[in-house]
Amino acid sequence: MDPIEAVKTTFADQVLGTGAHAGQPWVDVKRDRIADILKMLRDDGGYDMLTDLTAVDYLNQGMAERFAVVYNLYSVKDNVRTRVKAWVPESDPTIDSASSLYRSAPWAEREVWDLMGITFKGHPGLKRLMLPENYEGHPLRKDYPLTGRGERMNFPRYIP
Amino acid sequence: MGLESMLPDGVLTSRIEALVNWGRKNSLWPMPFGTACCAIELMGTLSSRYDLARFGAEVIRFSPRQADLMIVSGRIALKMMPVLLKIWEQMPEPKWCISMGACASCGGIFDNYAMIQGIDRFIPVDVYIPGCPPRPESVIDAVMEIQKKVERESLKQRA
Amino acid sequence: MADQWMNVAIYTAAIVGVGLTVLLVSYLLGPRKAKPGKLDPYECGVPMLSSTRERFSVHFYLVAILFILFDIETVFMVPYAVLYKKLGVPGLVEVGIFVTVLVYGLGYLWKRGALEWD
Amino acid sequence: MTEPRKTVMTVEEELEGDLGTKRMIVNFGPQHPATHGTLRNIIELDGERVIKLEPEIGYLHSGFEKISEYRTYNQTVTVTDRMNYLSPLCNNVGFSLAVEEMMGIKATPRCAAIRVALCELSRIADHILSVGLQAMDLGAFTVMLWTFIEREQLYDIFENVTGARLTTSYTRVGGLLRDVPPDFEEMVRKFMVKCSKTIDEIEGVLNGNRIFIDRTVGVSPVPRDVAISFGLTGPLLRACGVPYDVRKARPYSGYENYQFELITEEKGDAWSRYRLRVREMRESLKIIDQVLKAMPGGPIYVDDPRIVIPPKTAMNTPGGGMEGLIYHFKNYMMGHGVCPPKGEVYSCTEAPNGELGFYLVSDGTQRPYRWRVRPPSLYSYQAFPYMTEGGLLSDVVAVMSSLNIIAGELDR
Repeated sequence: MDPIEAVKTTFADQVLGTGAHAGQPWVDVKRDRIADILKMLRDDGGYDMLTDLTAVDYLNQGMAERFAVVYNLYSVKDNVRTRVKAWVPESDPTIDSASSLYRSAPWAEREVWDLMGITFKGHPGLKRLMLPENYEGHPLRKDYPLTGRGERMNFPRYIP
Repeated sequence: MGLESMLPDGVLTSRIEALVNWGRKNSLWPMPFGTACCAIELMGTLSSRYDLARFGAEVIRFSPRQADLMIVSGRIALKMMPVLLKIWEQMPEPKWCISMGACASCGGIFDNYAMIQGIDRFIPVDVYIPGCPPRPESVIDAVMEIQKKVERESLKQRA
Repeated sequence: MADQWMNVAIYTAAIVGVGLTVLLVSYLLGPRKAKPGKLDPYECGVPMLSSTRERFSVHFYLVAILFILFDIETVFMVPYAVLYKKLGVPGLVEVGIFVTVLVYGLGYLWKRGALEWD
Repeated sequence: MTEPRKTVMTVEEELEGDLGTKRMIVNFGPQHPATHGTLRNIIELDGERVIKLEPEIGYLHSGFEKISEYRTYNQTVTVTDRMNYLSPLCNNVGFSLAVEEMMGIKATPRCAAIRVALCELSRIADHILSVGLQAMDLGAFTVMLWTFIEREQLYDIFENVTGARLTTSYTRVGGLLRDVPPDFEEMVRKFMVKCSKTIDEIEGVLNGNRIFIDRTVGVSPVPRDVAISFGLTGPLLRACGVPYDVRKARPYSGYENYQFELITEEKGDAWSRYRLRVREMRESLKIIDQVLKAMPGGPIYVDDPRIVIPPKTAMNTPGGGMEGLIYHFKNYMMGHGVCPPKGEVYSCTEAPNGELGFYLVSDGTQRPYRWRVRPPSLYSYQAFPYMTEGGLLSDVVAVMSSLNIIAGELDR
């Protein structure tokens, strides 16, 4: 069962387009019903492993929206991979969480929230994963300076 | 403020200093503050081929209470800096610090938001080891530098 | 007889002497600097989460008592081990009774499940 | 939570009601000998039993993905070998394969064979230290010292081939830094003889060791579907019986023409992870043997103008001088050199800890637009609470070292 076609037929209104590069096809979808799409792929398509969940910041690259949350799925049984890209607008960077579908999702989503600033609705415990709790800003965004905004300097100096 | 601060200078004190420094020099108990790749190289220095035990620094203490030489081996991230400060505070007084590798000494190849650009901005460092990761020979050389430094120190300085 | 006690006295004096000199030297020649953070409890480098003065499970106490029990048993067997040649068979019988009583106790505890953790 | 066995002690336990013991919160913190790196677990204990365990990571977050967006493709190779610093060569090979897949290039047979040989050598380096640390955590310190003797032999080989003991940065997009030295095969053969002897010794010490068996057999068994749902890969997934190995599932760099067995264990507990790593080391020795036997000759660089600078002779010969100079110019000036076409790729290889995936998005320039790494340690450490809750505190240490979590790869 070709996953891209299956998503196209059942969620025709959600699909924004498809693409392929280096022999790897993917499907772009809106963010509204991403949980149902993933559930369908997992249950009917047999994609039982969410290999990787990440996000890309297409700041003024002329894409549908600014952020794309990328789901790399893999089916262990018949050894096939697919990729679903959910587009998230900059004005309201939220999307449904996949933690209820895959147990590998929570930390990946926490990392995306921490570094990219996309909140996941329905996430069991959305906290920062990599950076300290009191860190403001999301460093992996394109408009964030590489050397940070001074967080790496404000620590007390040890007076001997 | 032990007795040594009241001791007058002279032959007696220099002999005691020499004895105390000789004792401290040959029994440096390192505390490996190992975070990243340099920690693997530090383990290589401690194992049988390069054998840091020949310099008396074989006993690895993971608790700051029993250590007197802290080897910061590896890069220090934002979240790790308060831990480093707290552990350095908790070490008892005659303590020295080696900053092993480029990442600990000056941030190395990671000049970005997440890395401390050198731990000497926050804690006093006695010996820096260049290299990424430094070879075990240069780690041993650094321990010998610390031993030379311990040898020259006077007790009053540490009082 | 007296010289035996002399050896014991010299021996204990040596022990106490070495102990005291080590402490004294480190107390006199060791630098001491009172820093605010120095006396915090060491919790792998992060601030304390829960105080250590909490009530903990009674099982720890049980295991400790069992250890002391069987540790004293071995202490009692040390003098026997020194003189087992002289004591001969009667000594062996006495120690045998002593050990079987304790082994019986160990078997009872084992069956009762005191050695398991939960 | 396993139902606590009813013992006659229960009579006293009712009394415990008013003696109620509060749960103790223990911090298995970032600076701890048993965490092998900067990991932190906040454990809620009832006596010795672990009620809740909450890992906290990020203590070595070095912003890999941000600095790689400011480097060209061949410069990021130096960043990759600081991620999994137990087996840096696997990272280098994984990254350059991803970029080659994006550009649609296939490495030359000799380059592919050298990459396979070095990948298997560094897999042995990673597995042998992981087994050594697992044994050290459970008390067998000598095993760790033995493994370091082996690793020093491997360091000699890596240093001879790549110039550095640990941070090798050996592969380039479309080729390698340089060819292997002539005595490479003889060094590797000498190492293989000694390594199999050491593996026998390690197995001799640990396989029948009562303490090691008691501490690892039946500890944290993970069923198959839970492991797949957690996204576990590599030794942890194969220890649960799922035959998924990227070298077989998606052969890359010539793995399809080497015969090696895909090893799986059954129960997925700490013991089968240890067994799996030891048996996988023997398989790697077999693969290296086959690679050395069938090492093809020929160039190590792909003959592709976008990547390779022309040999010196082509440049200053009177006939080809101008064209060679244009070659050289196009490769080094800004905006030229390795510029993959616009697009994205997710390519994964079998790193010692699991499936190491690179998700690269390129916008046609010299620098990657997005450089995402799928670290196997992140997903195996996420399953750590599932494996330890309900067990004893001492099992936390046994399971932690059986996962072989590496903080550099975990926090990136």
